[in-house]
Amino acid sequence: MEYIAYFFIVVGLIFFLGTSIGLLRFPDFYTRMHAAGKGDTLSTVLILVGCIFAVGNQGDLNWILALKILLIINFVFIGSPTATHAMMDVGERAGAKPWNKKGENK
Amino acid sequence: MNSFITIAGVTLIGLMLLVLIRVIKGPTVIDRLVAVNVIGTKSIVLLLFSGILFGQLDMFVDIALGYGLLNFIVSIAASRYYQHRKSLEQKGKTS
Amino acid sequence: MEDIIPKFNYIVVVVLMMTGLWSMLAQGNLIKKCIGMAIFQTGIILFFISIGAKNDALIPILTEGANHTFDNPNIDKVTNPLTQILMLTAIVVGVATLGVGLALAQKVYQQHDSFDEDEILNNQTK
Amino acid sequence: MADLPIWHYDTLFLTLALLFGITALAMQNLMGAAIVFGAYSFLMCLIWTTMGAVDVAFTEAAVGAGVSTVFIFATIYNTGVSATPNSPRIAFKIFAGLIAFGTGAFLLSALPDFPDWGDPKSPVNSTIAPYYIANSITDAHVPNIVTTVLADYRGFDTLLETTVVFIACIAIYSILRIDNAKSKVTEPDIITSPPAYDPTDSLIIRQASRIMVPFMQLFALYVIAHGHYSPGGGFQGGVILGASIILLSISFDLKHVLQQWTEKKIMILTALGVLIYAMVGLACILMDGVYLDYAALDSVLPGDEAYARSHGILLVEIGVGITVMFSMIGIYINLASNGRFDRGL
Repeated sequence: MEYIAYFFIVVGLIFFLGTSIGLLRFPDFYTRMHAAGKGDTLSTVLILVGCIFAVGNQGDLNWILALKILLIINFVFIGSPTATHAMMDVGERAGAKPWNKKGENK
Repeated sequence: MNSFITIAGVTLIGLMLLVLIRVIKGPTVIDRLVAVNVIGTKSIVLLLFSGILFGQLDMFVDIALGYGLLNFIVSIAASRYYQHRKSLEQKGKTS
Repeated sequence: MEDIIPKFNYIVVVVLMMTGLWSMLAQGNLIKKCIGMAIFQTGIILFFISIGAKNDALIPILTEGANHTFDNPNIDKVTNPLTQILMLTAIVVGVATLGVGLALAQKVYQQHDSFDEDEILNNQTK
Repeated sequence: MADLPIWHYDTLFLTLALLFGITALAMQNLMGAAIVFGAYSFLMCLIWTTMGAVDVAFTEAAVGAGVSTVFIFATIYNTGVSATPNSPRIAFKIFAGLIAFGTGAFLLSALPDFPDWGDPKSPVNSTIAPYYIANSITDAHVPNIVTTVLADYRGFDTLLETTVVFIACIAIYSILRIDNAKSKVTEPDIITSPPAYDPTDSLIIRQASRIMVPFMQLFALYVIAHGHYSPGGGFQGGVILGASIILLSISFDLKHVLQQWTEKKIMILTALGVLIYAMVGLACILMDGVYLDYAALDSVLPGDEAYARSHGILLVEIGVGITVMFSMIGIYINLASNGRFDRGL
């Protein structure tokens, strides 16, 4: 049971590493949004699944806690993409220019 | 288990520092908004981690649930703001 | 250094409070002043919470197990609840007063078409 | 916190929070400053958690994520200033910096007299607090000591704090509220005033908030009712309820919300919460007790005296929740519609 928790948390951390590097290195707003929207949601969900297994003791899950964490996962899964969608909408309306290969980001 | 969670938490904070750089640097407001949204989502995870470290996760999970519910209000409010204002980098007054 | 590390919290408190105070004094913009006020307030809350914290203590919700029983808690292992309730109400009152500050700022903007203190002063002397 | 002394883990968060606070103040763009202030609030919530103050962390989470940043957005929206002009007041800024630095140095000069961080024998931890910790269960059957102290041992304190929130709400009404018919102030410079259902509005945001709002309200009721056994209570639940209505009015339209919650209803309900709180106290006097001593309600409420205290705390928390919820809604509507109650963010 513990090893399942380790596995999920480590995979989640790897995805979050990707997210933060993407957020830092990508050249324009839309690509950053791509990194943040996908990697962030996925890594959060993975780490939360890891937490479900981390709190069970000796091969037995704590069911109420597991249910609550599943609820959190559900809400993150609804809320985070909605927020990303809203921000993308804003970027498009406000006229953030996409990056092109000549490096003209303005 | 506890030492693993501690290491994972410290790693998470370290990665959040990278996001913080984007918050400080970000050329437009929306870049900052994206980064702050990421930090908010990761706060849920850190809350659960500190619950595991305290050994009383059943008390901490409610706070994380509240965060999960409320976290996207700020993004939506900002999006509505720009939907009505339609400009990213306003200099000076708009009136 | 040995003296500073056990008292690091007080240093952070003072730095936060003084950042807020400087912002309230020096920033010309009224919304910045409101944010400065909120930061000053978090400094004070941090002071109260950190003097109530105890080493290796559990949260102030009693449970069976850990290192105390339900009816007879180990007092040194439970965080001080008193400072926490003072600050719990202070946060909600703080957001209400932040609202009052922002409302005043809006009213000032309606009258003077500006948030900046200098411009408001110029408008008045005209 | 395992076998670590407190400060090993917290110094990281404290330093981060300091960075965020300074960044928020250094930001030129006001929207940016508000957003960074939101992130600062997230970190503060984490700091309260690592210090063991779960109820405070819950309040900060609800307030920081739900309302305070939205208030600042609403003000910026109504005033239309999104960037600060550079004001050339260098001399004055340096002077203010000197004042702040001097005050800070003065405060820090008292540093050696303070007890160490996390000392269980420090003065604040050894006067009245041990009594609260030792007697909460026998007096009121409430495991969450914070709830007991909040609503029972220090009930007067909370009554007056609730009144302060109520008064702040009234103050905002008296500052901003404009009667549309009699208004002489010219229209503010809202560039586009969207109709009730803007076709360019996103369907996704609306559907998502339609799904989320009932869960938020259910969760808030759970928080108020379950505050005796887990972190929570009237303040947190009230803020979450208020935030759910604010979410509705952001994702749909302010008009949509005002059809159900008219101004009159909001005002009456704001006062009703404080009234419930005060009336519970009066009922205690009528039952031959002291003001806000819920043990006097023994004969009306089920259970023995300790359970009467527990139920009395629940009644009081409901009053607090109602006041806080409608104060938040009233403040938001005033700020967002500039006191006109017609349209907003």
